Amino acid sequence: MSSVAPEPVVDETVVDDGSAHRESIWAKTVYKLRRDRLGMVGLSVVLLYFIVAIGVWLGIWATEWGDVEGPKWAPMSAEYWFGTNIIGQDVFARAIYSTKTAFEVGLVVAVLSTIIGALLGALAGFFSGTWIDEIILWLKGVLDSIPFYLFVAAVAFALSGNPYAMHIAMVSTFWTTTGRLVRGEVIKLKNFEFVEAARAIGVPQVVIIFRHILPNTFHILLVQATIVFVAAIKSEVILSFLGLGVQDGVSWGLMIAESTQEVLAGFFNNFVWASVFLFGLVMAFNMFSDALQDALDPRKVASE
Amino acid sequence: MEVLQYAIRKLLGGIPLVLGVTFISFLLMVYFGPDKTYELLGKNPTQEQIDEIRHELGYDKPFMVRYGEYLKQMATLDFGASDSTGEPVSKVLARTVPISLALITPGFILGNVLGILLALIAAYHRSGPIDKYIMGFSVVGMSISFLIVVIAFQIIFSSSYGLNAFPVRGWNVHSFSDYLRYITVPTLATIFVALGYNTRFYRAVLVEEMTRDHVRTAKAFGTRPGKLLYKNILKNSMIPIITRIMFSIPLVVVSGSLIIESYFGIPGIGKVTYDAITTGDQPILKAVVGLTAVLFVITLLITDILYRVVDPRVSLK
Amino acid sequence: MRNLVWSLIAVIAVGTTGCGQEQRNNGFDPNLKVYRHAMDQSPSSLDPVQASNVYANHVVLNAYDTLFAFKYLARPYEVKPNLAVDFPEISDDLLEYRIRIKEGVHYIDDPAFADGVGREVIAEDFIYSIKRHFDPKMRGQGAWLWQGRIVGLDEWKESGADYDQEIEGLRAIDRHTILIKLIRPYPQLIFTLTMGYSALVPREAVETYGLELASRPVGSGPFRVTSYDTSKIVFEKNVKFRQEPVDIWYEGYNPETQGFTGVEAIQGRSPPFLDILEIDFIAESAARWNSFTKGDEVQYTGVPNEQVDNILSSKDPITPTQEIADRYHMYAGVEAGFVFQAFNMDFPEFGYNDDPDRSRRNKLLRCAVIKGFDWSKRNESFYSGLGIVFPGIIPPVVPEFDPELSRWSVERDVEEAKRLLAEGGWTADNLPELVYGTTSSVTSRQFFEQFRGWLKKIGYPSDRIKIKQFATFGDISRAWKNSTLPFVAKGWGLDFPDAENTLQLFYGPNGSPGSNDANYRNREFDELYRKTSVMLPSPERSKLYQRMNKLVIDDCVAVSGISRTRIMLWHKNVIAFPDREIVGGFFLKYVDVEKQQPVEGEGT
Amino acid sequence: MSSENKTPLLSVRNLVVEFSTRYGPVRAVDDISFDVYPNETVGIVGESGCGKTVTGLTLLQLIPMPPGRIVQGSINFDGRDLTKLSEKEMQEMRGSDISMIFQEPMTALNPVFSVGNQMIDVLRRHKNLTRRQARELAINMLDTVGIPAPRKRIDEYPHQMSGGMRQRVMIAMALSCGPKLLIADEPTTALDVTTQAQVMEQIVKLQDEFHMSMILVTHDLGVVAESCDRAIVMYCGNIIETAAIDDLFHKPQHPYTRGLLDSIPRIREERITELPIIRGMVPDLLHLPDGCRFADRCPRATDECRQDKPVVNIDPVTGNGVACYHPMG
Repeated sequence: MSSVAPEPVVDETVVDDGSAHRESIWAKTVYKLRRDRLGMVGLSVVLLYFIVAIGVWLGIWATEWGDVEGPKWAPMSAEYWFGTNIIGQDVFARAIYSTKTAFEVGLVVAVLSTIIGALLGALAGFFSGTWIDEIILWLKGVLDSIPFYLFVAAVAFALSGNPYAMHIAMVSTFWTTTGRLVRGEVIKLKNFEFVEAARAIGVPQVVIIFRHILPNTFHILLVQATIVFVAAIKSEVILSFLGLGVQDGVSWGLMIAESTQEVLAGFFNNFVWASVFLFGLVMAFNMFSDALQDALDPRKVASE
Repeated sequence: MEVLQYAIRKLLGGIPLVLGVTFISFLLMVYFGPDKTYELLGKNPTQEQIDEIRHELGYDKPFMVRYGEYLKQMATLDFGASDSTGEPVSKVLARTVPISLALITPGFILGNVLGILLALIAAYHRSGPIDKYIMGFSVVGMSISFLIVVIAFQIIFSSSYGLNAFPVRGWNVHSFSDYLRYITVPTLATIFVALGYNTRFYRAVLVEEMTRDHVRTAKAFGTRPGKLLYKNILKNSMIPIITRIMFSIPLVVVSGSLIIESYFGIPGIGKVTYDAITTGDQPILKAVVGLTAVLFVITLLITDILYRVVDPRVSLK
Repeated sequence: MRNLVWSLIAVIAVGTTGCGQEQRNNGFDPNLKVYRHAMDQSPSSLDPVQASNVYANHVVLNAYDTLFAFKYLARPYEVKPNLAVDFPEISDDLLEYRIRIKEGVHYIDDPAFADGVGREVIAEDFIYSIKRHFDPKMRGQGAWLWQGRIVGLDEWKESGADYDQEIEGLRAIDRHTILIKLIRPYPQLIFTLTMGYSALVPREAVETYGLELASRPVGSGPFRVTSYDTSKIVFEKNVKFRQEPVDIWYEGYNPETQGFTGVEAIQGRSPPFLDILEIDFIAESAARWNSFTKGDEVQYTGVPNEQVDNILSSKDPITPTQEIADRYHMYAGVEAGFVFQAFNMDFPEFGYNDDPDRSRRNKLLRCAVIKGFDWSKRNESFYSGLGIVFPGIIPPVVPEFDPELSRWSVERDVEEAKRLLAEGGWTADNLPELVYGTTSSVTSRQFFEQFRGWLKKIGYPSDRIKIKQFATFGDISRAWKNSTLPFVAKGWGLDFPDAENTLQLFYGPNGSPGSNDANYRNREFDELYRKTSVMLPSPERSKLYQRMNKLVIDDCVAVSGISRTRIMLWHKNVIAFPDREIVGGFFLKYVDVEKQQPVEGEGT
Repeated sequence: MSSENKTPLLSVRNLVVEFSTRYGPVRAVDDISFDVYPNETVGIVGESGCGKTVTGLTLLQLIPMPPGRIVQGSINFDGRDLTKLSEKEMQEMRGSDISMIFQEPMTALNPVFSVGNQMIDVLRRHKNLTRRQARELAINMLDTVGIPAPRKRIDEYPHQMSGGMRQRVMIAMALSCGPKLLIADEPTTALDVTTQAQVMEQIVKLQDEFHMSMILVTHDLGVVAESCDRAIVMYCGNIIETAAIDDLFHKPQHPYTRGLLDSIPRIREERITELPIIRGMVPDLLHLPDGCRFADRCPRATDECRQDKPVVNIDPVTGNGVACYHPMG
């Protein structure tokens, strides 16, 4: 009886597999991001840190972080910008060098846990309700129910002396959140027409998952990776304090761990500078991550 | 009856989880964990003495036998005595768990309650300056490492360089005022850090709920904003809130207080467990990890039942 | 909602008033004499058979009795009878010891005894307590002290450790007389009988509590334990403790150096003087320092390194600042122990090699590392420059220490080190990878980084020096005992003031898993060790000790070493002369506090 | 229709609603004016995004502020200017004088409270009733809107009801305080076709019974044809045509209205030819043309259309009007 006027406007929230359309979402995201002032400040600071890290990695600066020829606990001066620590190492060089460590930890953990989370999440979601899903959910449940620091400590001890024990432990616990989000998204996506269409014309399941479904969860992965990055460098601090952190080299966490004995003697250089560097990066990353979430959240696009 | 049946089903369903947790923990913490042998040795040991101690500690038994023993201990809840102090594990737990609970409960509750309050305020003033201040504070709180806060707070509140108003460390509690003195600084630190995350999370939950159609409906029928917040929105947000709170409980009980306990020298379960890891005190580890897993399953169950209480759409199937 | 806000306000209000209240006497009855001691670690166990470190020893010696003890105030240290009536009667061949113990000494009351009343301490308790170390079920750690020394003891263990089976060399002749027969002379025996390991434990308690004895002592010492956990232990006075008035002159009192402590006040009184003794285990030095300076918490602390510069106005002589002197008593003493590093000679890359030329080059490499090591800098960084750097492995605290020894091995000389490397044909390309094993503590890491920094200066590439972290002390011990680390960095606390205790660290037959982690094997050294091990202290023995020391130095085995100077501070109302290692736990029973607690900051 | 002698119940004048976005302000409703007379049903039609829903929400001041903002204009309701009322006064007004029902019966009701609870809240908010009285009244209302066994259903939760039932509950809630004006925003869109007709019928019936005016916001011209007295067509935030329902359907003046009508499929026609569609896209609200907003899509557009925006001229006799320089015959 009733007749409906056509709706010629393309609904933005419908996800289809047209890559042109996906591009437009990304273009939009970049556009939105560039207008988010706090987000851009965050991103610039992160990039600045990243350049510093690259410089360390290339051996351009902070190469003298391990030298021990300075005086003990020198105050800030033209020679030692941030003073020196107990064994005469330059706190400035160490704070700078730690930027590399932070990115190493953050990137390794963020990338690996995102990959694992994406794969397992996608598998669980695609095969939701089957034994594959059950097993992955079980694994996730198990890993989530072991207290984090105990788990990391246990992994560190089990892999005694392995320099990547901390990374392994973090990756094995951090993927679960990503996995859960991806699983949910995949369950939603797999009922979309483009997936059913692909299935109908006999595209293999693996191809469906990797070519058609996973790319559409990319916005989740990106946001989640930034969150994991922050979580990883923050955890590193605690783990280093507990003696489970970075093994060779130096990190802000190790500097803060060193400082716990110094601060009450009035030597604040390690504590203050490591804290400032750490806070700066985490804060910037949080700001960037927030902006990214804002830019990628279609609901927010609609409401603003 | 329905709930009871559900509870039994759910608890049985939790068995694979408990098995998984115990197995992985056993593998990591016990089988590949630190070796107690060399701490129990005298200064100039012979190979024979080493073997004797390994035998005493049961290290020479095959893996599955040891895991089997563990499961048996889980079933009977009898974990024997600590390898370090010889104190029965049950006594250790009975001594330390209440301390940990007493230590973290105030911070945990206040952290969440204040978080929800701030989130309500921020959500109410959404996009306004108050919201921006609160969220700015929350991002700052999220960006400061817990360790930094703990160190700084101890200097500020407890040391003779600062206010010198609270005990630096320890746990010498004879009265309620002692208790307050000892928990104040740890609680403040916990709240400070938790608040950032909690406020942000709860605000997101509330704001999401505020954009729902039924909220607009309620507004369209003249519901006052206050009532809207605490009746409609809060109750609708209970599922994520409950989830967050409930799931932190098992972890908070054990590891949440680890840093606090070791820095403030409070003999709670977190410190004891951590010490057990670093010294390879396996009976304690087995008990803590196993019981945490069981606690998790129970938490899952209670959480589900709570869901049912706050949301009629959830069915206990 | 409103209720909630109110309850919050209430909590805060109560909290503030709670803080405002003056907390005196740490929550104990203000009429009691309470002393709060601090240690930087918790004891591994309270069971004497497991009293393996100074922390456990401190606690065990206050809950249990030993036959002998160290004099409270005598420096250098001197042994005195404790539970024993007198020094042992020793046969001429130095093989038979007869020791009488005091009569009428009782254990504390405990449910483990019939009727719950502590029974008398008898000779048989000592026999039983030593036997426990040889019973694998007890997880004892002190067997090495008496292994191969006492007639029949090892055989007793072999035949199944049956306590009812008598041992020829370890018997109670009567209720209060002990007979020990040695296989060969053991001059250090009397020292071992001062150690917590040898404390007398009643069999009833062991059989009642089993492993739990490790957390609830039943002894006859000056105090009894009322509570114990990982953060502190609380003792109360053992009211049944034997009345023995103190003679401070017999204890070695020196008014010149010890007069400031006020220990004269205890002259003629019977210890223990405290009603409550609390020992807090505070691992973080910052927290310990905070607690100490607060005034109403712990009353004693070893000064953390990072505070030393703040509290001293001069380092030589060690003088406190006026502010510290006004508030606290201070004493600085050299530790009974030392810190050193050693190469593991079993590694062909650094130690013994089948190829004699490589062996020669290895020695040059080791010597170069020793010359590259900057002990004075290490001393300055971590020990505030107060430690005593000495060459070799005989530390200053023992009588055999030779202050005249050449300091070549502890003086950094980068050019000399480079020359040694060049002489050995070592270049940046062919230097072997050196794995430095360490625990994960901050200081251990800094030791490593400092070491690596110094070696970089002599041309040892930093990427060739690797850190290997061990999470626990047990794990690194395992690596040492299994000889899997080429380079060992450790500290050694002396069990008694006799260089034998450190020389045994390099005795060939003690190689891994024994205490010779360096796996040093030198025929001359081993022969001298065997020879001196049955000698009573004498100038001749000292000379032989010094010869052994020279052998270790000349072979460039160890980078050694430093003895730390411990600065101790205690509140002015505490009457005590603290000691950390040798007298250790024995001093606590002599501690007294002035009844009136001074208000913080006023001093006395 | 016959509006000559009466004063309008609602009179909207020059209303402009703006939303601030990161990319600049967006005018969702741009200078619209219209009247609603007592007992009259006015349809507001247009494509999604044309501002019709925002118009409905603005009347109750339910748009989120910020980012939304009433830039200018007045909303006179029953002698008071709603834009000048305080938030408190506005709250009193909502649900009692003016009610609104929403498109999504699935989500518009709170899922965690029983329908009775929600209805009682509304009743007690605006009327001085005890809980028991309110409950009785709610049951009566449920009965009135045609819910069987209301005494039982009142304790059910929304998810236990069908879509039609839920929408009836919604209507019952909306009418329970006897409003003078009902704003119905796509009340039947989310329902299946048979239910749609029933619900719509119910609304029209109740409107008579309760002597209300109604604004029906919809994109469904069929619904408008069946239940409205007058219709307002909106495009890109502007009113482009307003006319009595018969005039609109038989003699559409604006090319856009014409386009809309043409694209309705006529089921009875024998040969279904391809539906005519309106060419082009709705312009981006951020980058509106200076002239007529439909000009780019309009077959009749001239340079004049592109330069100056036409305004609605209301014929004082018919009350019809169109914003077009080249209206269709």
